[in-house]
This record gives sequence, C-alpha cells and structure tokens, in this order.
Amino acid sequence: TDLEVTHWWTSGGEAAAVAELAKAFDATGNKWVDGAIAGSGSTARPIMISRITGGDPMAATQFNHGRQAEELVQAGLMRDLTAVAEKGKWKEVIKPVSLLDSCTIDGKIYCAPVNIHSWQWLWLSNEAFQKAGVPVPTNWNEFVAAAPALQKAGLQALALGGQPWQANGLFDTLVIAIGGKELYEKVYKDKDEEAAAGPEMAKIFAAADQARQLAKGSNVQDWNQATNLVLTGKAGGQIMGDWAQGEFQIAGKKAGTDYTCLPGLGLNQVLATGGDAFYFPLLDDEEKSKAQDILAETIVDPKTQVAFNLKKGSVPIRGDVDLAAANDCMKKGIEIISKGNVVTSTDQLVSADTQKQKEDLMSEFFAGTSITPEQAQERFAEIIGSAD
Amino acid sequence: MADVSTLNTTVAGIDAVSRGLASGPSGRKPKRVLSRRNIVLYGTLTVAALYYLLPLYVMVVTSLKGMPEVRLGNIFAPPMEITFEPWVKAWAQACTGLNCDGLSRGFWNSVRILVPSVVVSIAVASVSGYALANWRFKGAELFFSILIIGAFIPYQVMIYPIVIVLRELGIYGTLTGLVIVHTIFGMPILTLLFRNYFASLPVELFKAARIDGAGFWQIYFRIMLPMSLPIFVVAMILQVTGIWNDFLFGVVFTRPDTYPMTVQLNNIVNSVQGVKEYNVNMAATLLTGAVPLIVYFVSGRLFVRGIAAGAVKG
Amino acid sequence: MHDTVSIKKQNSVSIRDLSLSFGSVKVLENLNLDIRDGEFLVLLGSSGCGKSTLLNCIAGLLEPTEGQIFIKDKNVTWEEPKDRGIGMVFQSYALYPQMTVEKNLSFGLRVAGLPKDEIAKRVSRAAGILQIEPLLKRKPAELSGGQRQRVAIGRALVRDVDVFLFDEPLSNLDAKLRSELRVEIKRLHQSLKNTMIYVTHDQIEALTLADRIAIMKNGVIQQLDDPTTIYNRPRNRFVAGFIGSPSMNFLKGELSEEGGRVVFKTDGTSFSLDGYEASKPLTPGRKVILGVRPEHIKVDGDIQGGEVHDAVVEIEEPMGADNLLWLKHAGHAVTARIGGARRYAVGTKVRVGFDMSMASLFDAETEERI
Amino acid sequence: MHDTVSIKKQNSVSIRDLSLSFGSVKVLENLNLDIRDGEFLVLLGSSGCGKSTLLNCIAGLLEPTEGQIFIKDKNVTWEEPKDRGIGMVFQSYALYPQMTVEKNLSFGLRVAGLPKDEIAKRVSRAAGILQIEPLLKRKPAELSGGQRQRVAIGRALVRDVDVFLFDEPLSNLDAKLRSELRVEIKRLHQSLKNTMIYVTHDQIEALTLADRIAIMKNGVIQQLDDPTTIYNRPRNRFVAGFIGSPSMNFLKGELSEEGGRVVFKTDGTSFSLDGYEASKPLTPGRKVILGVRPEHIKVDGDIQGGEVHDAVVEIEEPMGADNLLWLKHAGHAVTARIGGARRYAVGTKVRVGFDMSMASLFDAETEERI
Amino acid sequence: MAKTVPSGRPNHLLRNLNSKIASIPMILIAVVIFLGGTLWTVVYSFTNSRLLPRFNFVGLDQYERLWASSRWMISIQNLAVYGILSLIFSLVIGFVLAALMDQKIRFENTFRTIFLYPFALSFIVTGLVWQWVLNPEFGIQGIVRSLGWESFAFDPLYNPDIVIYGILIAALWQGTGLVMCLMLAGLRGIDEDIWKAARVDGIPMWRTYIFVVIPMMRPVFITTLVLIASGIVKVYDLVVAQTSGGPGNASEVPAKYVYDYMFQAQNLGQGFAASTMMLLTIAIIIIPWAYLEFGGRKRG
Ligand SMILES: Nc1ncnc2c1ncn2[C@@H]1O[C@H](COP(=O)(O)OP(=O)(O)OP(=O)(O)O)[C@@H](O)[C@H]1O
Ligand SMILES: Nc1ncnc2c1ncn2[C@@H]1O[C@H](COP(=O)(O)OP(=O)(O)OP(=O)(O)O)[C@@H](O)[C@H]1O
Ligand SMILES: [Mg+2]
Ligand SMILES: [Mg+2]
Repeated sequence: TDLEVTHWWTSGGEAAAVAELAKAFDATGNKWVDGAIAGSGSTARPIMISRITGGDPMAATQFNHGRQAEELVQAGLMRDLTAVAEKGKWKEVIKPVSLLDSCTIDGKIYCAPVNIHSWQWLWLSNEAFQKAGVPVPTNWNEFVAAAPALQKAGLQALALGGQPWQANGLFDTLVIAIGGKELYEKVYKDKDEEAAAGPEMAKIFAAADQARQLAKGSNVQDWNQATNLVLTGKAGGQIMGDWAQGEFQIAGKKAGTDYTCLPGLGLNQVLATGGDAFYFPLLDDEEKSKAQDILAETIVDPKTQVAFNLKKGSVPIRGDVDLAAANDCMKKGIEIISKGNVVTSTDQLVSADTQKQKEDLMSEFFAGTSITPEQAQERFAEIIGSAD
Repeated sequence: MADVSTLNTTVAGIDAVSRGLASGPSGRKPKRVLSRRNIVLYGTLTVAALYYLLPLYVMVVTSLKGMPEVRLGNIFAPPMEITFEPWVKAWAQACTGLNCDGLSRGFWNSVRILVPSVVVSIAVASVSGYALANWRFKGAELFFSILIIGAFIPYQVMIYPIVIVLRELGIYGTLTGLVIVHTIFGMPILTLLFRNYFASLPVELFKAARIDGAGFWQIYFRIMLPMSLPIFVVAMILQVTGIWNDFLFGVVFTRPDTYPMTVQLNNIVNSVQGVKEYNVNMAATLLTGAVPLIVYFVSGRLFVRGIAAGAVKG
Repeated sequence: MHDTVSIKKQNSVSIRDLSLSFGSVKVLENLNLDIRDGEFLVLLGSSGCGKSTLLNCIAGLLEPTEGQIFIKDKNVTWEEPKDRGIGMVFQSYALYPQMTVEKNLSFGLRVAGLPKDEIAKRVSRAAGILQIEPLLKRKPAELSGGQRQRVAIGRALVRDVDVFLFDEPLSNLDAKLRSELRVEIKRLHQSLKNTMIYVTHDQIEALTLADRIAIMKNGVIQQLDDPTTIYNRPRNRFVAGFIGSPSMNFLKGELSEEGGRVVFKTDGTSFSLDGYEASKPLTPGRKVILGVRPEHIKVDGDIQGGEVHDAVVEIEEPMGADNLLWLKHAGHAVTARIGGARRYAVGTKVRVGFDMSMASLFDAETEERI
Repeated sequence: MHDTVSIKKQNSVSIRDLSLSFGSVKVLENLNLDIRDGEFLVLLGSSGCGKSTLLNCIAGLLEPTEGQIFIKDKNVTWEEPKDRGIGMVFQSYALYPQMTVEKNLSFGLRVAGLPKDEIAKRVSRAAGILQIEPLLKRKPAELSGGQRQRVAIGRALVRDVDVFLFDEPLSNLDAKLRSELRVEIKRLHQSLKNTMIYVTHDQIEALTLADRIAIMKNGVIQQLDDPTTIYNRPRNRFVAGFIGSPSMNFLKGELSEEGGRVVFKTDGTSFSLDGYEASKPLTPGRKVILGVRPEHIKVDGDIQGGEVHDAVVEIEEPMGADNLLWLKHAGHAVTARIGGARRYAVGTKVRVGFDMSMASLFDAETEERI
Repeated sequence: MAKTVPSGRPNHLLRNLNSKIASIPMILIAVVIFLGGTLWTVVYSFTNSRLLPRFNFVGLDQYERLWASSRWMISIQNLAVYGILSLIFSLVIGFVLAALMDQKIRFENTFRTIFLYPFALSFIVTGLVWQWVLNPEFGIQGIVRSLGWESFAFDPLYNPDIVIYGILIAALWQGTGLVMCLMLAGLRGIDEDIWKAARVDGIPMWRTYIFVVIPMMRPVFITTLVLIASGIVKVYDLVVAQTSGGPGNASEVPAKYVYDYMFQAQNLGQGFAASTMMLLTIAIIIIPWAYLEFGGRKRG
C-alpha cells in the first residue's frame, strides 16, 4: 500500500536518513511516498496541519517531539497507536521513557518516536584553533578565553545562524550547561517566574551576552551554513544540536582530529532529549490504516533505528540496539543518556507559543546590543510567568 | 546673396506669393545624436536597465559555473569554464527528500494547475467586471468594495477559513479546490481591471445590443469579448505570473504527486546540503521563471496597449 | 378598457406621467406626450435637459421611477427593449467594431433566431434602401462617418419595427454630410411612414425634419407644435430664444399708451405694435420683452413701410447666401439678416424697420407670450 | 537681406516651400503662404487635409521636413514654440484640468518668471476682454463648453503675442454657442487687430470670420481669396462644392452653339448663359459642369426675367428663416432656397429660373472654372 | 385616464436575472470568503485558540499581548517605513521610467521587457538573488573592497538599522516594472493637445509633468496604488526569502507576525488578533476612499 509521508528532512544527512526509513518500509511490501517540504518545520507544519484539518491528510507525518500535535489528537484527527505500542512493548524498550510520555494523551499512545536529539553540544574546529595558535578548549569557559586569539587570527569566534530558533537553542543550552539541571527545571518545568528573574538566571544572561559578542559577524542564515564555517576552519566553534554531526560526517571529517565535540559545553554533562516522532492521521481507508501500523512498527524497529540514526547523527530511541558503528561524539551522547543525565526538552515542557516568544526575544537579543542582559532577563521572566 | 535674390524674383502663382528660400534656418532642425537630452535620456535608461539586469546577470553567470568556481566568491565574474551541469541538475536531478528528479517533476503539475486556474479566474472576474460595469444592480458596488478591501488581506489569514470552506464542500486537496482558491485571490484586482475596462467602452454599444435583443450572455460573448482582447492579455499576464509563482496555495491545497514546480524550487533552494549549491539554485530559478518570461516576451506589446486601451481609467 | 382603445387609433407612442430621477436628481417629472402614428417628432433642447433620458425610457434602457409608457396601444413600461417594437440609432453609431457591416445589420435577427433566408432578405432590403450594398463586407473602422451612420440606421431598419428612435444621429458629422443625411432621413420617413422620434439639439435639423417639435427644458416640455408655429409663434421666451440662428433679438421695455394706441417703449424709443396679434390684452404699464428675429428687421431698401429707426453697423458677418449685420440701435445691439449680395462696411449708418406682424411680445416676469 | 525686408512690411507670417511628411506619407508639399499683418486668415478644408499639420508647423510643434517659416520678419523655422510670439487655442481646449481658470491663464507667465503685478494685470485684462472674471476661481470641469473655450482663448491672450493660432476652436460646441462665440472672436479680432490664423472645416465660420480664406485639399491650397470671391467665383469645382450649404447644384453637360450664342446643354434641356462672366473662351463642344447655388435658383414669384423651366417639388425642408426645396428638374435633382414664409407641398409643380450671372462653369476634366 | 391601467410592475429581483446569476460567484467570494472570513477571524481573535480554532472567549487578552509585544511594534514600524518608502519610490521610479520611455525612444520594447522581467520571478527567487548581491562577503561590498576600497560598507541585510532598506531594494527591483507599464499606459492616454499647449506656453517639460500631467493621471495612480498597497500590506515571502525577519527582529513585518504566530507558535488567537489589527487599519484607510471612488457617485 502506498503511504504518503510528509517531513521536513531535506538536508544531506537528513535525506540519507529518511532513505533508510523508506527502504525499511518498502521492504515490508508497502510503498513510501515521499512528501518532503523544505524550509524547516515552520514552513512545513502549517501545510501539514492544514491538510489534516482540511480532511485530506497524509498517511504519516513528522512532528517535533512535544506538544505540537496535541490539539490534533484532542480533535480526534490522529490514529491511536496503543495497540501497536503494546505489541512492540514500546513502554519497555523506549528510553528515556519521557519520549513516550509526550506521545501519550489520556493514556493512549499517538506517535512513534524516531530519534533523540539533544541541543547541548559545542562543536569546535581543531583547524581554527591551530591557526590561532591556542589549544583546543575543553569547555565553554576556555572557549571564551580563547576567543580573542581566534579573532586576532581573523577568524570568527562563534558561528551562529540568523534564524531565531538557533539563538533560542543556544540560550537554552547555556541554561543547562551553566545553570544546571535544577535551574533548568525550575524555569521551564515549574515556570517559576522568580527563578527566571533571579540571580542564577542573571549569570546565564551574562554568558549569553558574552556569546553574542563572540557571534558577532557571522553573516549566515541557516544552521548548516554556520556549521560549515566551523567545518572549514573559518570559525572556532558553534553551539548546535547533535544533528550538526551529520554535516561533519558527510564532509568526511573525523571527530577528535578534525573537530571536537563538547556535550553540555564541557561544563555540565546533561542533555535535553527532544527529537522527532511520526504521527498517523486517522484515515478512512482500512488498508492504509493497516499499513500505518506497519510503518509505526518499522520506525521503532531496532534495525531501522540503527540505520536511520547513524545517518542522521542522532541517538536511537531505544537502549537495546548496538551502535558499534557510531562515532566518538555519538557515543559520548549515548553514554550520557544511558547514565540518565537527561532532562526533558523545552519543546515538551512549554507550548509552541511560549517557545516562539522566547525565540523572538533571543533573536532580538543576539542580533545586536540593542537590549541589555538585564532588560532581556526582565522580558524573559515575563514570558516564563505567562507560559503554559 | 545673389542667388537668393534671383530666386526671389521668380515670383509666380496665385497670390504673388514669393517663392524661394531666404537664407537662414530651413527645414528640419539638425539634431546631434549626442545632444544633452539624448545623453541624459539614454544614460538614465541604461543605468536603470543595468540595475534591473544586474541580478539577472548574476543568476545566469552563476548558473553556468561549477561549484568550485562559485566558491571562489566573485559572483560578478564571468564563468571561466562554462558548464551546463547545474541546469541539468536543477531540471532533472536535484533532490527533495527522496525524490531526485529536480524541477521536471513539478513542471507538468504546474501547467495542469496553471491552465484551469488562469482560465477560470479570468472568466469569473471578467464576467463579474462586466456585470458591475454594465448591469449595475443594487448593492453591486458594495460587494465590489468588499472585494477591493479583500485585496489587502494577507493570504495566510484566509487559509483557515478557506480550508474549512473547501472541507465542507468536500473538494479539499483536489485540483478543483486549488482552482477555486486561485480564483478567489485573483478576484479583487482582476475585477477592478475588468470593471474599469468595460466601463470605458462606449455605453451605446451595450444599449444597441440590448435593443437588438441580445441578453446578458450574448452581449458578453458576442459584443464585449471580441473587443476586449488586450485587457484579457493583461489579466492573463498577471494571473500567469501570480499562479505560476505561487507556493503557498500550491503546497497547502495539493498533494505531493501534484505539487507545482515552485514547491520543487523551494525545496531545491531551501534544502541546504553542505554548502548551498548556488549554481543549481540559480538555474532552477531561471527555469522556473521561464514560463512567465516567455509570456512577457510574446505579449509585451499587447500588455501596454491593453492597459492603455482603458484598463486604468477609473 | 375604453381608454386604451382611444389611444389606439391615433397614438403610436404615449407617455403618461413619466418621472425619472437619478438618485436625488429629478431629470424628468410628470411628463406626458402623445405621438401619432407615422409622425416625425423631434425632441429639441439644450444639453442636459433630459432628451436622451426620455428616449432611453421609451426604449426601455432606463427604468422610469414612475409613470407608464405605451407603444402601439400596449403598456410596455416593464418590457425588455427588444420586445417593444422599436429600433434605435445612437449619436456615436455604436456599431459593433469587430463585425462586418452585414453582421452588424443581422446581429439582432440572428439573436432572435430568424431563419437564414429571412435574415438575408431583410438585410439586403435595408442595404438597398440605404445604398450600402457595396459596404456589406467591410468593418466599421473602414467606413466614413456618413456610411457608419447609414449602417446604424440600417440596423434599426432590419428590425421591422413600428417606432424609430434617433439620439442625435448626425451630431458627430461635419456640416456638409449632416445636411445630406438629413435629407436622406427625411426621404426614409416619407417612404417608410414609421413613427420616428428624433432627439437633437440642432434646430436646423428640428425645423427641417419634424412634423412636430417638442422643445424641452429641464425635463419639461415647453412647447409641442409644428415647426412653423414654433418658429413664428413661440409660446415663451425660452422657445423663442432657442429656435432661430442667429438668435431672436430681445428688447426689454414696457407697454405704454401713445395716441390711443398701445406701443412698446424702451430707452425712450417707442415702437408701434401695429400688426401684432396679441393673445392677451395689451395693458399699458406692463413690463414686457419684445422679440424680433433678424430676418424681420428690414434694412434700408427692404423696408416696406411702417416705422423707421436709425442704426449703426457694428460687425458684418457675410455667410455666403446671407449677410448678418450686428447693429447698434437706440442703445441695444440687434442683429439683422440681409441678402448675401448686399454688403455694408463697419460703421455705416443704416435705417431699419421692424416687422411687427412677425414679432413676439413676452411678459417680462412670466416670460410667456402675450 | 532685401528680400526679408520685402516680407516685413506686409506680412506677419510667411511660409516658404514648406514640406512635411510623416514617414513616407507626404502631408504638405511645397506650400507657400503669406499672411498680412492684422489679417484674419481661415484655413478651410475637409478632415485630414493637413490644416492642423500646417498650423502646428507655424506654431513650432511640428518640424517641417523642408522649407522656412517667418513670423514678423524673423526666420523662426528652428525656434521653440514659446519664442515665436504666438498663442494657440486648441479644439479640445487643452486646459490644465486641475488648475483654476486663473492659474490656467497665469501658468505660462509664472513659469516665464514675470513679476506678480504684471501677471495680475495681464490676467485681469484678458478676463475683462473675455468676460470671465466671475469664473477665475473655478476649475475647467465646472465650466460650460463656451466658457472653457473662452478660457482657452484667454490663455493665448495673456501671452501678448503677435499671432493667434486657432485649431477648430468651436467644433466641440453646440450650434447656438458656436454662433455666439463666433461673434466674440470676430469682436476680439476687431479690437486687438492681431494676426489670426484660424483652422476650421465649418464653412459658416470661415465665411463669417475670414478676411481671406485658404481652401485646402490634400495639403495643397486650392484658392486663397476673400470670402465673397470664394463664394461667388470659386476657382474650381472642389471649392465650389465645398463652400455653401446646402451645396451648389452641379449639372453635367456641354457647351453648344444655339442661335449664334453659346448655351449650356444637358439631357436635351438648354440653358442660356447670358450674364455669365467667363474667364476663358467658351468653346462649343467643350464638356462642362454648370454650378448654381440654391439661392440662385429662383422659384415662381422670385423669377426676374430670363429663361423659365419647369420642376416638381420632391422634398421641402423648412429651416425657419428659409425654406429649402428639393426639386426634380429635367432629370436632375436640384435644390432651391426660398423665403421661410413660402411653403410648397410635396409634388407641387413650380417654375424655376437660373440666375446665370451668379453661376459658375467648370471644365469637366480639369474641373477648373472657365 | 390611462392612469387607470395597472402598472403591473414586475418583481424587482427578477429583472436582469442573468446578471444577478452571473454575479453570484463574485457575491459569494465577497461575502462568504472575504467578509465571512474576516468576521470569522475577528471573532476568533477574542479566543485563546491554539492550533485549532476553538471558541473559548478570553476578551481582549490577545490584543493586550499583541500591543505589549516588541516584535509587533517593530513589525508595524517596519511596515510603515517600508510601505511609505516603497509607495513613494515605486511611484516615482515607475513614473520617471515611464516618462523617459514616453520620449519616443528607440528600443522601447527592449527597455520595457528589461524593466518588466523581474515581475516574472517569484519572491523566493528574488529574495535569494538579492541576498546574494547584498552579501557583504561576495556581493557588491565584497567586489568593491576587492577593488581596493577597503572601508566600503554596504551590507544592508546584515545591519539591523538598515535591513528594511535592503528588502526595499529587492522589492523595488521586482515591482517597479509593472508600475512603469501602468504609468506608461496612462501617459499614452494624455491628450496630445495638452503637451502642445504647454509647449506654446513655454512650460519646461518637467513642470508640465509635475503640474499638469500627473494630476491628470489620477485614475492610473489609483489602480497602481491599489496594486502596490495591497502588495505592501501582504509582504511576507520577500522578507522570509531574504532575511527571515532578521537580523534579530529587525526586518519583521506584520504579515509574518501573523503567519508565525498562527503556525509556528500555534497560537491562532494571537495571529487572528494581529491580522484583525491589520485589517482594521486598512479598513479605516480604504473604506472612505472606496466609498468615494466606487460607491457614491455614478458615472454618467
Ligand atoms: N446615470 C446618470 N446619473 C446621474 N445623472 C445623470 C445620469 N445620466 C444623465 N444624468 C443627468 O440627467 C440630465 C439629463 O441627461 P440627458 O442625457 O437626458 O441629457 P440630454 O438632453 O440628452 O443632453 P445632451 O444633449 O447633452 O445629450 C443631465 O443633467 C445629466 O447630468
Ligand atoms: N503623427 C502622424 N503620423 C502619421 N500621419 C499623420 C500624423 N498626424 C497626422 N497625420 C496624417 O496627416 C494628414 C493631415 O492631418 P491633419 O491633422 O493636419 O488634418 P486636419 O486637416 O487637421 O484634419 P481634421 O479636420 O480632422 O483635424 C492626415 O491624413 C493624417 O492621417
Ligand atoms: Mg443626449
Ligand atoms: Mg485638425
């Protein structure tokens, strides 16, 4: 049966990963009809939602892990996967369990998680530091200290793309890495306005202020263009999620020799686990519904997980798979996750609306010096105070 | 001077009009090719033309370069080695997710969307414009004013209501649905255009046809249509450009197998694989723009004439 | 029913209490008009007085606000134009530019679904009458003004209707063509004997063509009479001034008694009113206006008795057949029309006589004829 | 230099060998024309004959292909329009629609940088002459046709120029207004004494206004003479037919000898040529065309001796002051003009006499007057 | 007497039935889509709808938040700056080009096509090309610097203070051709005699254009104005393609705010509130004008 699957994985590593999914699904005797829409989730999501609400849904669609599809489920537009999940013992195999939590609404499971991504990585270009004549830093503080040397060598210290979500992600990474798990959870999970306005948080904003100084001058938009600056030794480092790994891989760079990765910015080895999941809109067609179940099974299947995540550079959603082929960085990540040093990602903790407000704030903050850290914190606290 | 006076003596004819030319300026005033007026005129036009051509030049030049050359960074330099690889890639090989058949995939979809959308939207708008101009009835101008205000509503806002309407009609995701969407959003400007044009035609023609016993449709088809070719060309150009380049509706109101070319273009331009393949992007861009461009080249003359023929008379 | 019968015998078009407003502007108000069968009626009036509006109402192209319209005894107030048995010719010809002359003529018939041979017959008959057979294959753009006008008339002709409506059909043509086509329309009327309603603001057309003229002003018919009556015995000052070119001379003054007879007095000069046929008593002291047409002011040799006054030539306008003199006479400027062969230099002193039997007297206030 | 001097004394505008082509179309060819100081010259001709083109050349709005133009003794062939000392009035008025009348009048002066009080003086003088003072604050859209025309003239007036050019200034107006404004222009000329060149295709305007008329056809001047000569002694058949409304009657025939006298013969009827002043010998056998104006065909009582023929009234056209009879006479249709008071029913038999002293004879081939 | 005959006035609605039937699509679109859609939007702007429209009334909350949002304020400022400048420059450039083209020049067709061709390209592309040309490293700035003028700075897309002008440059490049065509057509419609009259009066060309011709071209300007203004209010694609609203929030525009909040933030209520504000502003400007232009007076 032909199933149309929409997603926004169109970059090199992403597309290769999707191909693995398709291959696995096609092997079950069905057919994966690819409906890729480029331009990241913000372009693709409205299209997906319109189609689902318009009564002409695709068979499966990617969403970010979290609350993006909550209302669609509540409106009864999504297929209940509880049966499939029980059959595949998802509750047992999927790690961390929090991933499945966000697929669960009123005790029923509505999505199949496909990978784990974490944001808290600092990617460093060994070549750049070599040029600058300083050793490769081992944590964020060293990086900040080394920055003047880089700049002197005519290099960009920190690469940062212009899109709002990148600034936002960078900030949240600073919260975990510098502020620690507790602060992170106080602010994002408990939505504690006082904490958000407090002195702990002020340190984060000070760090963010530093970061924005270092990022000044990176005239790129897309995240992978920023990664490319690091990759080619034009910039010292970039704070970006583990998907950046895919770019290094495709370019044939080796972790450790060509580039260095520091999870948790080398300060605080905690990762926030977000990721992608597939949702299956309710279809009238009996056969397609069956095929949807098969697709869900395929996605969670260990073999598929390995194949997919190796290409994508992300971590599998189950702990019981063998990732011998994974490179250094990925192994570091898996280790941290299996140790349980994880927090839930902001996508799951706060609504898209709050997330967007944060993005607006961060994007404005990182774009220049028009707002001081103090002002930014004030506004940040407001957003947290009204968050849901 | 002597010859002048001899000429002057050959007085002849009716009224003793003295024939022959005196000295001094005579005939056409000689014009220098490089007069100040010409320099300013053609100079300004050429400078303006350069501004308009610069991006086109960049696009063409880039699309003919290989990636290594593009990476050199001089976007204005002509290609050292001309390659058509990017064009081939853009047309037939560029990947979107799993599909690696470039723009070609969307081309026929675009045509399939374009033709009925242009035809239907122009048909509906021209009939409405005709009804507004010639068969004014109570409230017509009110509806028209609403339409004009409608021209200012951002498309995105209307997506939800339209999704709901199409869903209720059961035509969401069909070509019919998409055609209706294009008709809706073409309505305001096109109706304004047609209304003003038909209003500028002599009312007597309409009256004469009514006395001849022709009804609403007969007058429209047999009297008005044959006289309005230019304005139809104008409307066509506007619609072809608009619909061909539309991304939002094309992607929201179709499925992957019927995605128009612009979706592919968006995918090619926005899927970044390592370094952006600018040469392919530019080639894709030029390929996508080709259809409206051809329409312009073919009907450029009619365009201006059409508007001049009364399309803009308020 | 008896009143419709009474309309039938004599009237081709009847208009009853017709009113029409555009928004708040009243263009026609309570207009009544009866047009006899076979009559040539001219609607004459200055620009914007509502002539076209009235014609459009008759044709059904405008809906009256109130009132009724009868054509051939049938109430057609709410009929479609095509069902009224009318044909109409427009000032701008309104030929369908993309059709040949033949198609132009046959369009209405084809729309009505007449059989082919019937259409051909009617077209060739109309083309014959109007002598446009050689033009049948041409398009309007390839015709001269006069030819276009003939095609426009032909389009009305083929419809075989009872009533023809003309809306200033000649005003786009030059003087020469205008006078030629005027005669053709007159001939057409004489041979077809249809009812014709003809709108114009050219008085020469009105005078030459009409059986009766209706002179309109601000949507009201001022006088409805045959041309001679209108010309010689205008009902009021407006009609008098509107008809005749150059215009009638008007002298303001008052009636007074002199030697037992009532005379007209202005600025000290008095004019005997001998020969004037008054329709109302000429009470002395009444403020009046005396109207005399230029051709009724006789100059020098033309004077055939009666009072004689002095005047000075101010401007001379030779018009070929005639010669127009602008005279200064007792403080007034008056025009006199004399034969084209007699010429006067500017400044010449002349003697003038007023032909009172052809003059008109109007009350200064009501401006009605006395 | 002596030849320019010779132009100076008598000519205000002189045109020498003027040719103008649009692409391959020759509109004017080797045209020569001298216009005297203070003269009112009318260019008359049918549509498209090149009148406007000639006027535009004089104004400097079109560049001649060849030839020279002198205004007030100065060769202005290459001058800008504004430096030629001309003012021009257009058929469409060409008023600046968004400016008040006052602004319209003063715009050119303000641009030329004249002092404010000088501008005010000139505007108020022009407004005074044209009696448009009350309109100064209005915009053109709020004016009637005649008022607009006066403003257009005013715009030329304020420029204080030697030569006025008028391009069919009255043809957009209705008949009544036309005749009024005609007189005003004539008055204006008499008081200003400027040179005026006036284009029209209305012969009444030409006849009444002109000191001299130049009749044009296809870019060639056919006759340049004063109105009386043009009317009574047209140089060729074109001029004869073009001037006079209704048109001159033309009878084709030939000269033959009868009783020792040369007579005109057509269809068996012969007309004595007594009283005709021939400019060339009347050779018998020559094919000729006899032209007689309607007013020179005398009917019944008007006949004052001479030959008498029989005719039948076909159509009667009463025109108020006159009455036009369309007669059938010896197989020809001729028009006669009689007094407005005399009426004839269609079909009446009448006697007609031709006034040969006022007739014209043209060679059938060259169409030149004999 | 004839008054006794009943007038038998037929039903008014049924007269010219065909024209009413033919207008149904227009009426439906106007009423159902534009009016209905607008009302629907307005109603839901008072709710706290998230991903899907839900009728959960929250009063003016969305509006309060909207006006407290610095991004919205920036968007409005940007639109005002962009709108006014783009209106002025489109009209001025379009008109000047048209006036030049109207000088009976040679190669008119070529020039016209050159000026018009950007209109054929989609915004996605326009944005990309200009993003390129204005890129400080390898665009104009880079070229000029490589020619030796090291201090030359022209990086509008990366400078928050002038980014909106960078967008303007691209927008003008795309849109002025059409404006030029409309203006040219309007110029061709001006009575030849006006030009002649002005020449005889000795009025220089530029003054004739400014004081005489432009005021005469009112209808053309109105059509053009509607066209440009509706494009300005809806501007979205170009910004997304060129800067995605950046750097920071510096080039945000209202339409993008609406879109982002409706679909990215999944806060329909907020998006609807923003679009209601946009519509309200437009309506305040347009309705009186539309009434004067299309409503009140009838043509003769
Ligand atoms: N559609 C309309 N709306 C408003 N007023 C109108 C309309 N049509 C005509 N009028 C007005 O009605 C009056 C009569 O117009 P109508 O066309 O009947 O005049 P007319 O006598 O035919 O004049 P003309 O000789 O100029 O043709 C005029 O004052 C005109 O302004
Ligand atoms: N710009 C032009 N290009 C080509 N031919 C032209 C142009 N202007 C005028 N003509 C031609 O030149 C001839 C003379 O034109 P002109 O305008 O002088 O006529 P006119 O005597 O003024 O006629 P009318 O009485 O209609 O105004 C016409 O045959 C016309 O077609
Ligand atoms: Mg009328
Ligand atoms: Mg002319």
